[in-house]
Amino acid sequence: MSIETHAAVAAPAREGRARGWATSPVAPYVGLATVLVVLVAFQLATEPTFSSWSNLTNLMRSMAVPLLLAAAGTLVLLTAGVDLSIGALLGLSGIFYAKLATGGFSPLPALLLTLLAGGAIAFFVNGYLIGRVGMSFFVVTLGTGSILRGAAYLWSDNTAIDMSQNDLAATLGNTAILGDKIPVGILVAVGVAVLLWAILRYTVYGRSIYAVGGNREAAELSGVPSGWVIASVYGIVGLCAVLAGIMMIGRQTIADPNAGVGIELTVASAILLGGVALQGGVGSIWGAVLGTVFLSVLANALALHGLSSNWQLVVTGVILLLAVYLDRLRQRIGDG
Amino acid sequence: MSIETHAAVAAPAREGRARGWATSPVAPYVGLATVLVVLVAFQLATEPTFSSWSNLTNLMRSMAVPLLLAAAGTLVLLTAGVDLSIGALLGLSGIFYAKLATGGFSPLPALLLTLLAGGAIAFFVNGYLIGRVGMSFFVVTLGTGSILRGAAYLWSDNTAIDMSQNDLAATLGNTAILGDKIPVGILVAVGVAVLLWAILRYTVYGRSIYAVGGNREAAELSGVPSGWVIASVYGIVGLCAVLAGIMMIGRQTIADPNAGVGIELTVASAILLGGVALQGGVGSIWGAVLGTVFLSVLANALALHGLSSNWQLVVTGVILLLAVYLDRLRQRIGDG
Amino acid sequence: MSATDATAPPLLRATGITKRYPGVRALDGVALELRNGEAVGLVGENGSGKSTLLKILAGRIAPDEGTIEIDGAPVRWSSPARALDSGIALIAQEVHVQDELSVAENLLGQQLPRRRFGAIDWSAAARSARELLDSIGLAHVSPTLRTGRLSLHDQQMLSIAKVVRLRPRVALFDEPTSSLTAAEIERLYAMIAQLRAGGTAIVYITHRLQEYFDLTDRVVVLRDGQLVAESATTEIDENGLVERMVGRRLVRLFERPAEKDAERPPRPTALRVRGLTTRTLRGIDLEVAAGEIVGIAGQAGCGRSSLAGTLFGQWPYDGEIAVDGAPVALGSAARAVRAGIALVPEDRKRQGLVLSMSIAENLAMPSWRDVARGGVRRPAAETAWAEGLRERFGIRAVSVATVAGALSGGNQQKIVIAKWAARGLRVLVLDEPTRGVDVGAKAEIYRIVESLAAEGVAVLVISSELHEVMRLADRVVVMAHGELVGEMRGRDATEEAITAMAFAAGKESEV
Amino acid sequence: ACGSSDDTSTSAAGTSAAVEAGAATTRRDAAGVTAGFAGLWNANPTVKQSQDAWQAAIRARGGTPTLLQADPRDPVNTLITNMDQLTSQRVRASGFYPIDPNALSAPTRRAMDAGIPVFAFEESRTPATQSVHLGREVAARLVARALCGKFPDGGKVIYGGYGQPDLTLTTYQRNVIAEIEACSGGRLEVAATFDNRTDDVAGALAPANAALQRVPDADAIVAYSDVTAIGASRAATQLGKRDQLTIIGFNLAQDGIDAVRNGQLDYSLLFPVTLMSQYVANSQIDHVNGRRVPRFATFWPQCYGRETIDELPSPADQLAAVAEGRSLLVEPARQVSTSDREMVRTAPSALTECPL
Ligand SMILES: Nc1ncnc2c1ncn2[C@@H]1O[C@H](COP(=O)(O)OP(=O)(O)OP(=O)(O)O)[C@@H](O)[C@H]1O
Ligand SMILES: Nc1ncnc2c1ncn2[C@@H]1O[C@H](COP(=O)(O)OP(=O)(O)OP(=O)(O)O)[C@@H](O)[C@H]1O
Ligand SMILES: [Mg+2]
Ligand SMILES: [Mg+2]
Repeated sequence: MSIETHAAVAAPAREGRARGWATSPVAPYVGLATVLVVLVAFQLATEPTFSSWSNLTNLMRSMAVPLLLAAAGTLVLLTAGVDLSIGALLGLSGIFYAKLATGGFSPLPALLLTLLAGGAIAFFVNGYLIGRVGMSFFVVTLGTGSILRGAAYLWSDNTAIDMSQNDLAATLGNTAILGDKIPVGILVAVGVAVLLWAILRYTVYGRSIYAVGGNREAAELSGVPSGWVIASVYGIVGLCAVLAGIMMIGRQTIADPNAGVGIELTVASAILLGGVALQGGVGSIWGAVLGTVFLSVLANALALHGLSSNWQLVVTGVILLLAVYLDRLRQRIGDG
Repeated sequence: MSIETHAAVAAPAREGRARGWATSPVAPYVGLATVLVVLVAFQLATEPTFSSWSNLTNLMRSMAVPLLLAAAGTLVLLTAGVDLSIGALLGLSGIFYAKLATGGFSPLPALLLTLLAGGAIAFFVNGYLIGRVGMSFFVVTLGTGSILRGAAYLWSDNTAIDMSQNDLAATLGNTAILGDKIPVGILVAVGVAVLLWAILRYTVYGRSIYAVGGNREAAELSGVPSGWVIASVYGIVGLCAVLAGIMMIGRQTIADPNAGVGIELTVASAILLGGVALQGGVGSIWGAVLGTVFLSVLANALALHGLSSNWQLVVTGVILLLAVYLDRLRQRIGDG
Repeated sequence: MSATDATAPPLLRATGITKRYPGVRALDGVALELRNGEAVGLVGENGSGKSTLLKILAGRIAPDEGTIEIDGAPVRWSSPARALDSGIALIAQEVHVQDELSVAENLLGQQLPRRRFGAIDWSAAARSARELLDSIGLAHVSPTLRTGRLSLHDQQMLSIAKVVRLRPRVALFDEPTSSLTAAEIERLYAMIAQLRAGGTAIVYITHRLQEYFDLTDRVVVLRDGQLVAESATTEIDENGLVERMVGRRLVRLFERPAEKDAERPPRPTALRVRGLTTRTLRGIDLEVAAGEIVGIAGQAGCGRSSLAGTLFGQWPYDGEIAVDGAPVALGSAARAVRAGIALVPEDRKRQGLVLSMSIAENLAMPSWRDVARGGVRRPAAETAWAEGLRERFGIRAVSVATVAGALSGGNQQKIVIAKWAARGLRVLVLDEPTRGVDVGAKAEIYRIVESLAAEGVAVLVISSELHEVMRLADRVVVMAHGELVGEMRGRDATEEAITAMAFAAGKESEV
Repeated sequence: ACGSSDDTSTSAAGTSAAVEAGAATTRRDAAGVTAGFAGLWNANPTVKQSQDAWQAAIRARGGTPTLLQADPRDPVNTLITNMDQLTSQRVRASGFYPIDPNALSAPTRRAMDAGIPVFAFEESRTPATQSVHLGREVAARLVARALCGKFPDGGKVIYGGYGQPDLTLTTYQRNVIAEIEACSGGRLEVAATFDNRTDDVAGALAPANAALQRVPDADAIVAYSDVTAIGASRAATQLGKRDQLTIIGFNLAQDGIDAVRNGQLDYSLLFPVTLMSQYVANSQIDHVNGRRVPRFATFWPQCYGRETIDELPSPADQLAAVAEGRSLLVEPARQVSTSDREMVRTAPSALTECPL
């Protein structure tokens, strides 16, 4: 209730913004996009390496995992939830896959089994408890996150497993194609994002996600099985976390039980920055993608300029505030 | 609207529950309280050290900072926000205080100046941007958190400052009184909690917080200056973060620019565990206090039993899920 | 087997339905039978359990006791989705639409047209939504518009059309007309007739008693959760219905008191508005005298609510507003309150109440500082004060400590009015003040509004129910397209007169 | 998994006398050379000391250091990204300080393929140009010897470990436990362990307290880091047990030096990061200038107690020496052998034991 009115009071201009199909793909990101464009322009002007292929490849390689998770996380956020367990699931999946692979499974069956197991955990534990039993997403995913991370440590005996010989993981997480320029991982991430976007836009299931997030009661009265819809988005984000776990193995050449620690916060920031609303029902995958790209380019830019990590913290904070402030400003102007 | 209906769909029993002054002090925590009682009973039966004064003093000492922050954080959560910058503010305040103290200020003026500075930052940056400008609490506090933490590192040159000679900090963070049994810090934390509880319950300002969180538009249309109410709660949590920063110095005997990293998540978990609703307007300080006590006792119990930290993760997760599940179960039974 | 065959099991049979909430028995052993094509009116005061019964039938909440059978077979819904699968659809009392989704999606819901691979065909969706919108008189609404931008009545029409389109076997209407205008009500009637012709059984709730006589075959009266009477609609009249509802006679609710039209000495102007212009209003000039009740009439969307909101500081404006001769600047609701202006908003759930807080606190909210001492509340005094208001306004609740969200719709509305009556007001703006309020309470609200006026408060009443305007207003102003287009004495405010005035203005502005 | 103390594959280097002794070697032979280093996030004083030293050493030789620091929230990934970035910036020599050295094998390979030599802290599975590492197995032996000497009749020890999976530190923990058992013949027992997941004083307080309650008659606490040891010391003080305990830390950055000096810690082991970083920096420049550098270099930790702590120059003094281009290595202890592997050897006498 409160949040609904927040939107109504604080952002009346949002009403005026939507033209055409209700979820306009561009408007909410103007502030962010502006800052991003300025940033890229600044980089192009001051940093010749920025536009080198090797830097771009590096940028894309580092973006693949957050992009994948942000795309899937958007679905969860659209239902007014956040999955705090994806980092842990990512870590555990990596260990699971490594154990299968070192236990003699060939890569593809190992991948499928891991997807199956991870998706099942996400769907039947997170999804069921949150969607069907009605428990709070925060406590549930915090709890499962704790359990899964603990399991990853215990199972791996706190030791990373060498996976440098695993071709599938290396392909997903490390290899670049098309003249060594485009990492396979980013293609996979973008592919998943496009798929999820199409699902959100062109399927009844996708629209149900918006409906459940926008007004769960109204959705139920229209016959949407909201409990299952919610459960399913946790399943989907779980599958993506597993995939991200395998990509991470390829990137690090080890299966690290620590992989993905804290990634949920980075991912949530990216999604929210991209204009997906915390109260559910509003936003799109492209916002989340833009948010991720923005954060990655920003980090890349700060690193290219050789800022110390302390200064990076300060500058990142300032730019974040600026981007959102610009967005508010624009809304107000459109408003007055 | 979505969230209101969530509440209505997922927890219909909540509606009927409130008796007395709308925030019944006991009902929402039954699940958590039950698990806590079982836990304490188990500890008393199996672990003689648990009830020793030395353990209880230690438990209280470790609880002081989270308790203080959870009490203040409840106010923010009641307005449907979360302050992700408190950890950073805590760290920076510690450095600020240490710089003042080593720069020749006597402890009390140094404390007051730090409170002033920290409170001002929290109120005029977080509070103003969120309450008045209408920016998203997530991005704003993430941004300021990043800036403040960066500032703490830069200012301290990444080095902890020895503060073992600072009496005021030592008193707040370390000293135990009444036969060396009760730490001063916990008294301060409980004092603040009682004060905030009284404010929430017995003052017009306190009720405005509930009103703004419950339905910002309706509150505003009843003449509540909701923007300022929201700004003020960030100011209050800022003041408490500063106080926590000084307590942390006393506890660690050093002013560490790293102090409080990640504490916002622990605090948010405790508050949410205590039944304060993420959508605002519902919950009480005592829920947050119970949540904090629960998490602290659980950690203490697991450590006393000598579980490895990996097993601690797993068991904590399971018990979290259990507590919330019990609560749901009780609601359903009450529901019919 | 014919649908009307008396020996066949009824389409729907509910028996012994009981639902308890803490401190109240919302329903107590209620039985209801529905046959194909039949229309049943569910009658009762606010809080008598009508909505609760419909929610149970639609699977929205589970009963504590009782059984529901469909075609003689017992059913137990786990969710509204299951009930909908069996053909039971609810149009809920509070308007439920997806604010953030397009109009077409709200209309077509789960039945969006699809192409190959199950992909939604958005252009086909827009086309069929277009047709549907035209057929329900929403020709001015674009299917691709964000639904949150529509006015409340358009949203209500949308949620009705959505259900009608599904051709359910049972359609449960919970006060569908509360936010509709006369023309829209006509269209609703037509849709209901169409549904019935197709064999759909109807359950209908309204607080405009005339509608029962327009629509239903049979009425079922609930009082305090119990079924107290059931009769064919033809065998009962409005007075009889009221008597069964409230247990006493209540006569001439809408009769205009003669003293309203008596000559009265001129009174000082309490509210003066000059050249008020906003995004939706153009050059409004209006004066209301102390103690005067002015009705605002007009077609839906003519800007009445905009005017009310602007007078309460909700929107930026150009022009002058003065209260008791002193100009005021209304930047916010808080300033308007300080200037002595109060608003009873149109959408009580969104704008009127904090549902998670108690009745006492909602009542006290605008007066917190007065009830408290130095910013510190005095619980005992506050409770006593709130109890006083509750009695005066007849708010039915276990106590003033009950959360507002647990009240029936009508009782919620009484809180929203009552919270302002306690303040030293100069100007009271009421936007649809009796939406969803039962006859007894309506009379009560009229009495209160009149007594406030008698105390010298200037009152502006916006209402889509014309007899309400005629009953209350000393003077009526007519709005069209954001402008004041005319004015008449209250007793002359007939539907024809108002429509003619608004229509003439429309012509002019088009020139 | 460790040999005897005079194992020749292990080398030690003394820092103590070096600040005074080392000659100012201002070979400014790196003008125009950009050297890169992907480091951890520098909130940890030891890491910061190492990064400062590396930069100072490159500058001392006239080169340009490009230091990239990892994001604390996602260190491994950002390390990889930063390594790749150094490659795309085409630094003349690259390097890293990893969480898990093997995690950096892909970007290391990419750098080497691009013709950029890589200098690694800790041994990496992918052959880097040079790997420099700390002989923690020696540290474990030093700790064990100190305890066995102090408690000849046996007793109970608590180990304070790092709660995160970090191969180096888990191995150190195993070695300490094994060495203690070995040298005491089982009379000294590691009776409890606790973890400090956050690697700060606050993170050690509560678990150390619990461990001390479980083992009320503990005689010693050994921790993987000074902050953990300081936290344990604080917990012991609160329980009134400080006097009955011997507490041993690790690192000896300024906070550790202070703690040993004011008695919060009894001993701590020096992680000679300043020296090691200077060594890496010099190797990078040497390699760019076409000189041969050892493939592996191993450094010995040293133990300091209250009596000997003043012999250790402060990190600031060490850094100043590096900035002036003075070598911290104790010549002539340094020899280069050319077998299949090259390594740095120093005289065993450079090994300092804990002062009993
Ligand atoms: N969720 C709830 N919790 C507690 N009490 C409730 C709840 N819902 C309804 N009630 C109570 O049940 C009774 C019946 O409510 P209901 O909404 O069915 O009334 P109604 O007949 O629809 O009234 P109205 O005409 O005002 O809409 C009321 O006393 C109301 O306070
Ligand atoms: N000055 C304004 N600035 C921004 N938005 C406004 C303003 N005035 C009104 N609105 C919004 O526009 C909506 C539609 O206003 P409009 O005047 O068309 O209809 P209305 O006032 O609701 O009509 P009525 O109540 O007569 O049916 C209002 O509900 C309100 O949310
Ligand atoms: Mg009702
Ligand atoms: Mg209106």
